[in-house]
Amino acid sequence: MTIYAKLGYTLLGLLIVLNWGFLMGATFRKIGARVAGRYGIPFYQPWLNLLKNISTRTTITHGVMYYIGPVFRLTGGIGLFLFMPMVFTGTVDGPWTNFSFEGDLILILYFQVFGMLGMALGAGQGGHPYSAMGIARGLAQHAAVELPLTLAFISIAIQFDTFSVYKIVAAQQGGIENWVLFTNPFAAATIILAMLGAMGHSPFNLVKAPNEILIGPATEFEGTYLGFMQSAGSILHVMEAVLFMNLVFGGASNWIELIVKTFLIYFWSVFVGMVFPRFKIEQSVTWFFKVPLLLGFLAIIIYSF
Amino acid sequence: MNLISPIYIVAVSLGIAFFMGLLGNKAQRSSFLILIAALLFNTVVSVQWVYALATGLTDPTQIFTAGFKPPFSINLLMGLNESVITALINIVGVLGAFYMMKALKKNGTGSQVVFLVLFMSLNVVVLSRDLFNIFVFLEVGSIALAGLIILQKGTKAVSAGFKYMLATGIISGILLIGIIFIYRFTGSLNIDSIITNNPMLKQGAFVSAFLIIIAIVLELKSFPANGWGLDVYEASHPGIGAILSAASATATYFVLYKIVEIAGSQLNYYISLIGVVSFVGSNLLALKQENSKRLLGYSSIGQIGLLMIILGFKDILGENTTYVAFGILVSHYLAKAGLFWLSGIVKQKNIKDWAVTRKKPYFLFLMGTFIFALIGFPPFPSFFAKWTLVMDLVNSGNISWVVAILFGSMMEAVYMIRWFGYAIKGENENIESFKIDSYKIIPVGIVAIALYVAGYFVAPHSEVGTAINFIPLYFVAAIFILDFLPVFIKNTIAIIGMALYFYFVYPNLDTLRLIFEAIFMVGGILTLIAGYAYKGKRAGFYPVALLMYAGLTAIIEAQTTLQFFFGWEVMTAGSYFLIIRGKRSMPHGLSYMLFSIGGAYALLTGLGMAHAGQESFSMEILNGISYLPYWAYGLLIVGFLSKTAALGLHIWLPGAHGEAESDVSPMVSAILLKAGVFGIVLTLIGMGAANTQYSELAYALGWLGAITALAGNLMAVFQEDAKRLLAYSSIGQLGYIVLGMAMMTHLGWLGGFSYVINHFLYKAVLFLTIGAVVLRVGTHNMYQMGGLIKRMPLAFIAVMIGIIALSGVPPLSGFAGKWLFYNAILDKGWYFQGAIMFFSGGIAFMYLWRLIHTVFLGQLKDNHRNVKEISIWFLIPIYTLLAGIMVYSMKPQWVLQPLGNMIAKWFPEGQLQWVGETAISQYGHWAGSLVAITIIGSFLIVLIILMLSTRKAHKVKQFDITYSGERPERPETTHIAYNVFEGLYKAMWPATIPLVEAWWNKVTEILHNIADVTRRIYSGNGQVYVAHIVLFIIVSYLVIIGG
Amino acid sequence: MEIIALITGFALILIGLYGILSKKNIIKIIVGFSLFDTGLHVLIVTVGYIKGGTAPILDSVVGTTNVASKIVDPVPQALVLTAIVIGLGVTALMLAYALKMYQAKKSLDISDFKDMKW
Amino acid sequence: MIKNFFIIAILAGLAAIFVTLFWDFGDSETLTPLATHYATNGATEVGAPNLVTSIVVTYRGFDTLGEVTILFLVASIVSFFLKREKVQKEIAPKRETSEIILTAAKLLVPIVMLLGVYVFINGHLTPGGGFQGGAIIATAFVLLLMANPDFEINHKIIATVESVSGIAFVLIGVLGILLAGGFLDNKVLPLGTFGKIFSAGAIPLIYSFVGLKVGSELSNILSNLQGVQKEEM
Repeated sequence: MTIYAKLGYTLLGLLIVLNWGFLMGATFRKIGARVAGRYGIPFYQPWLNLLKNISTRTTITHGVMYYIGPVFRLTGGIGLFLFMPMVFTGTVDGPWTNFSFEGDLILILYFQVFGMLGMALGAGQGGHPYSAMGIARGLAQHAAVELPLTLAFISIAIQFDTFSVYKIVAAQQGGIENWVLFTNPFAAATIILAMLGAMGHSPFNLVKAPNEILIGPATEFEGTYLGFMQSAGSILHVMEAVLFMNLVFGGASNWIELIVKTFLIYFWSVFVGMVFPRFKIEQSVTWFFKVPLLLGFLAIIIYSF
Repeated sequence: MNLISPIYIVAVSLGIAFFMGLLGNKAQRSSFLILIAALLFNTVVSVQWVYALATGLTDPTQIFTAGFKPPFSINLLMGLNESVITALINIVGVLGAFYMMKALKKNGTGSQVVFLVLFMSLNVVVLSRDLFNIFVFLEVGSIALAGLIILQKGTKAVSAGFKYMLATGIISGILLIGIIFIYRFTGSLNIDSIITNNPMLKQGAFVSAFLIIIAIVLELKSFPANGWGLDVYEASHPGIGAILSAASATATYFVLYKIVEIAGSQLNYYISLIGVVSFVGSNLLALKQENSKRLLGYSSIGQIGLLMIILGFKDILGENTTYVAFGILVSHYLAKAGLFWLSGIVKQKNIKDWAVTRKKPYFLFLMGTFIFALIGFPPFPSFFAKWTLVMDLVNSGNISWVVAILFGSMMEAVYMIRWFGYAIKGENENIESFKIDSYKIIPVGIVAIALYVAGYFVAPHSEVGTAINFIPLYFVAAIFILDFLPVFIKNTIAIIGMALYFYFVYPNLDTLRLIFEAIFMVGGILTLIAGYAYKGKRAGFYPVALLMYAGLTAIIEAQTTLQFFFGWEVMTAGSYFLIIRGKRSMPHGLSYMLFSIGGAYALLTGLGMAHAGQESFSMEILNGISYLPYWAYGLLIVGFLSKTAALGLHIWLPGAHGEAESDVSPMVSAILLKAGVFGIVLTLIGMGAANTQYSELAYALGWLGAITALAGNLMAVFQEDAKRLLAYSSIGQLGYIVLGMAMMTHLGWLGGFSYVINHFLYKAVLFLTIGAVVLRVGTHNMYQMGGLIKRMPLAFIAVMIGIIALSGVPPLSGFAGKWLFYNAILDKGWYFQGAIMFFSGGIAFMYLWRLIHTVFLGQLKDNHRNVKEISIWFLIPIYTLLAGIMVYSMKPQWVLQPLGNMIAKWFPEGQLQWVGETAISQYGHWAGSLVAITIIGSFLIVLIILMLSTRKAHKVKQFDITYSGERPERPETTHIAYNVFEGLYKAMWPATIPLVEAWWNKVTEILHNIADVTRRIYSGNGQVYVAHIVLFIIVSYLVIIGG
Repeated sequence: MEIIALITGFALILIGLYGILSKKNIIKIIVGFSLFDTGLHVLIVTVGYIKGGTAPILDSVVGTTNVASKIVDPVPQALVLTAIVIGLGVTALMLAYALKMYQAKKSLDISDFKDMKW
Repeated sequence: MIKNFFIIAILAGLAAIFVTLFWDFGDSETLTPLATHYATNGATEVGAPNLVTSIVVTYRGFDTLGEVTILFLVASIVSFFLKREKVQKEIAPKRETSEIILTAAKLLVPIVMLLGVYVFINGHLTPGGGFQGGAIIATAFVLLLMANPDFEINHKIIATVESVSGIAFVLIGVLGILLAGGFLDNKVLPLGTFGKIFSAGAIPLIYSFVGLKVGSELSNILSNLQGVQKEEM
């Protein structure tokens, strides 16, 4: 298809993802509230927030990096979307494969960091002490999560002899039994566990602790900055889910399937979050070094012979 | 031509000596002049013989006394060896007399007579061919020495002298028994006739020969029966120490050389045995020695031991024997004389107090010359001698001997370098400086120069030494002479010189070498540019920096293994001097040097094995080593790993790189480490690249690399010192490279090489920037910085790009390495190593974030409110390198395609396909440029939107942050920067225990304890020393003749 | 004949050594040393002995014809002369040292002169 | 005790080494070829009846030179080693030397000296020689010193004798190179008639110088040691 059509489809896809991200976010805050016995927000709250934030008059700046922060973050989200094949339609340059021809799983893995980096830079420039804490914890946890995830990814790559997400999805088509979930249970299990850390909900949300009490980056960045970051956040959430969907749950052959699957994947992490209290960093790090790591090793061992 | 017969040395010396007796004690001055004249005469005589014999004007000549042919009368032989040895002795005689002018004048003609007679006797000892005559003149010599010892006032000298007389008395008694019985059994006293017509038939004859030889060996103060010798070295006048170890030992050694034949070749092996015991033993015991003169004594005994080893192996060394022996002998002779004389000028007993030397900088140069000559560094003769020795020993399969010798040299290096370290860096505030008498310093200077000259002339005579390219060294020498000029000029000269050299060299290099040469030279020039930031003279910096680069380029250009090793050692020396310039870097300089030397010895042995199989010295022999290949390649790899600071050999690096000067850190980190990589690459190519049968080695290497990467990065996370952080990060990065190379696949190497280039680029950027920042803020500790982005934005941008590139986040160049590595490990099947290395990648983010957040973001400290942007002279190289990173990131194929073509030469399988700008591997695809465009595009779009929507944003003050109702006042409390990864530490502290360091510390401790316990045999009691001597005889009798 | 001389020589050497090793007094050590020397000289002379030989002087007794069969070996006798003189010199110097050492520490006990060790 | 045992052990070890020499010693009926050569050709080559002398002075004259040098060395070392800084004022009261010694000394010293001279002048004919003669002369000085402890030997004279004779010895040696076969060759002077005083070339000359030298050196050493001893009292 022509590059223009490609661009059109991609932008459309981005729009869908953004809105689905908002909706999903709202839904889960609602669920959270109900579990806690509160009424909770209306489902359209995120859109209101965005509008309000973008239209605030007074904005401040702490300096150049203060801009770069949100920008990095949003770019991180968009980029992740761009390099991710969203919906499997049987051809590589199908309508919803975005720019995945430019890179493979590894590109996506490393590009995830782009967003974090932005967050780190921006928050740092904000000059608020707690943000530094949050980021330090975040990085530590990220490193711990990466290890089992990497093992799982490698195992999947060995399984299908490719790093191309598209090919991995393609290989899982034709029936639920082809999903990695069943063909490579160890890798799947590893991902399903490690994913909790990647999603960053409780018990692995100490990262967000500093701005739980209402200070830290979330308040340093208000107005448009916050708006950008919220959009970025929701995109990132969806994309994380999409990534795991593509790798483990057979990808999606249409948007409905994508929405359902991402919802479930996301639900899993929220559900766990509802049940378990928050970990300290050393706890979560050690936790990832136990079961998930072990599973990850198994996942590779079965393929390395 | 008719030459002055050496007999006149005796006649004139004695005549003058007797005449001086006539003068009486009044006329010291005139008599001293006569003494010098006499010594000069002797020198002239022997030197003219050297000339005549070397140029073949005459043949070796016999001098008959009393007009009868031997064996009926005593005869002297003047051959080439004799002439050279006597020349050496007489020269040191003149210089020594000059040096001791004051002492000799003070003690009157008597002492001068003794001095003259001593040197006369040494000459005779060398020349004479009659056993009993040698005995007589040995006695003359030892009595003369016993007389000279007491030129030094004080009880020490007296008791030392008495012990000396006692010991030598016993020894000469034994010698006499041997002589008289050999006369009984062979009917002759003439060495030649004994050798020719008496093949040691009778047991008794053999025993008496044994007694003679063992006595001479004891005269050489063989360990452990040498306490008396040590006392003399310690107690006597430094001038006498010089004579003892330079002249007297030389003569006695030559006696051994002459007479060892009378026992046939049966004793050779045992002489080597005694020698190696002496060499290792005394160098080991010297570890605990703190008295400088006694230390030199230990070292002299060690060197003589080494010479005895050589003597014992003369059948194996063949025609190289003379070369090797003289190489070691001359270096030791000049260096020891120099050091003893220095010790007389510096007048410090304890080696720690030698820090005072620094108050006269050129003394450091002298001392350094002597010490490096002793350890056997180029360009000194000992280097070539040691090289030849090891080559031949390995070639003849005497590996264990090589090990012993190198261990001994290692020990010697330890205490010598430590001593030198004290001199360069030790505390010298409360030591008053020393005054220099010209008559004392001139001889020192002469021997120092002589060392270089000797090295220059010895080099071509080693088997392949002719090929050595001295041009860079000339340049270094020139810069050294111009050292008085200001930085600006010297820097310019240096840069121009290197640029020209690179321009002339690069056309005749293949791609592989070109890559490294470019890193060395271009990188060198860029880092030198930063040098413009320094004011004043910056004395001594340029010679050593260029010395390092000279070594580096020599490694690249090496055609022969000798050239390679030559360059390697030159580079080591240069980098050592560079590193030790740092303020607190004395211990680190030492450990760097020791690991380097250890590594160098591993290399030496490895190269020797390579040579052994193939009887060639061309670098080609690395491909397909046939003799003990596993050991050879293993040793080579270990040697190179010591330079890349692989885990276990890394403990020198953090300190060395962390404490070095701001523009030195990038030199030694971004550039120097690549030398090790180059070596590893050569070795791996040698191992037969693709179809290697040494896969186990490669496998082990791979794991080592992976673990190194993890450990390095993990340690970096917990650093508070910015430069140490970068240093540890270097360890990790080199780990990646090693892993990549060890994979021995196309992709692995591609990844490895892309890392080589990348690491050079961004580590240079980071070290330069952080170094410059440190220069501005005056601290290494990151938690004392913060918010510097407001003051030095350019530095900030540099660091930001640097860390993005290092962390491997797309779109910057670092990602290329990561992507290649993922494909490579999948291709190779090293999944776990891969996982470990990607985990360390994740850890890397943490310290990188600290680097940017703690230093540049957060709260600006009050005392940094008006620091300036980093110096322009740093910014220029930094931004040049950044441009490089950017190009690499935008157009990876420009770098990766040529690399791929080069690597295909060794690994044709599994190359990358390039479809347009997309690299396609067996597993994945990556379109570097497109990715870059996409990301940067969307980045700009978003940025613009944001900028537009926040046009009216107003700037807020530093503390204008929401802080739970408070307004923080002090940046220190508002900048969370210290020990931020506490959580991770709680989780992973076991991995951060410095086991390796503990292990090495333990090793050193054990060695020192052994030394301390063993050296208590030197109880200081003369009787005990006599007992040692007798025991020594008995033990060697049991060993040799076997009870 | 020479057996006894030999044994005496060796014995003297060993006795001298014993003195050097066991006595603390420097003068006694020097005495031991001269014993050691004397032993050596005895050995040297013994080596030169020929059964039934006479002194190597060509006087009326020996005459000048086939001397070789009549005299003992003159070489060792020449050597012993040198050896004796050397021994004398060494002993003299040792005694001088002893004097100095006594002046320095007012003691002749060799174990008092251990100020340098290790 | 243990120390003694240890020493004995060491000596035993050394003895064991000597034993091997001892067993192979045997006993010899014939001279070594070297000695035979001296015995048969000594008379004609050197012309000294005393073969020992001809070996000492000519065949192995070079050793003798060294030997003389050693004495010379020791003398000069002792002289600057025991250099008397300043003689203490208070001199301990000394016992009178006995009449016997005094008279004996007066009587004997000249005779002893004469004997010494005789011994070294006839060194090439009869047993004895320079060293022996010199030693005898030195004993005369010992006698003097015993008789009169305050007796001061005139160092100037001794030093002169010593040096001059030494230089002469060397010069004769050098003449040997110039006029005859080599260094210290005795044929610088005619061999003369066998068995006479003025025969055997330079040997009597050399031996006289050696005698003077040794005598003066020994007495020099003696006086130095004795001088120090005086301080000690």
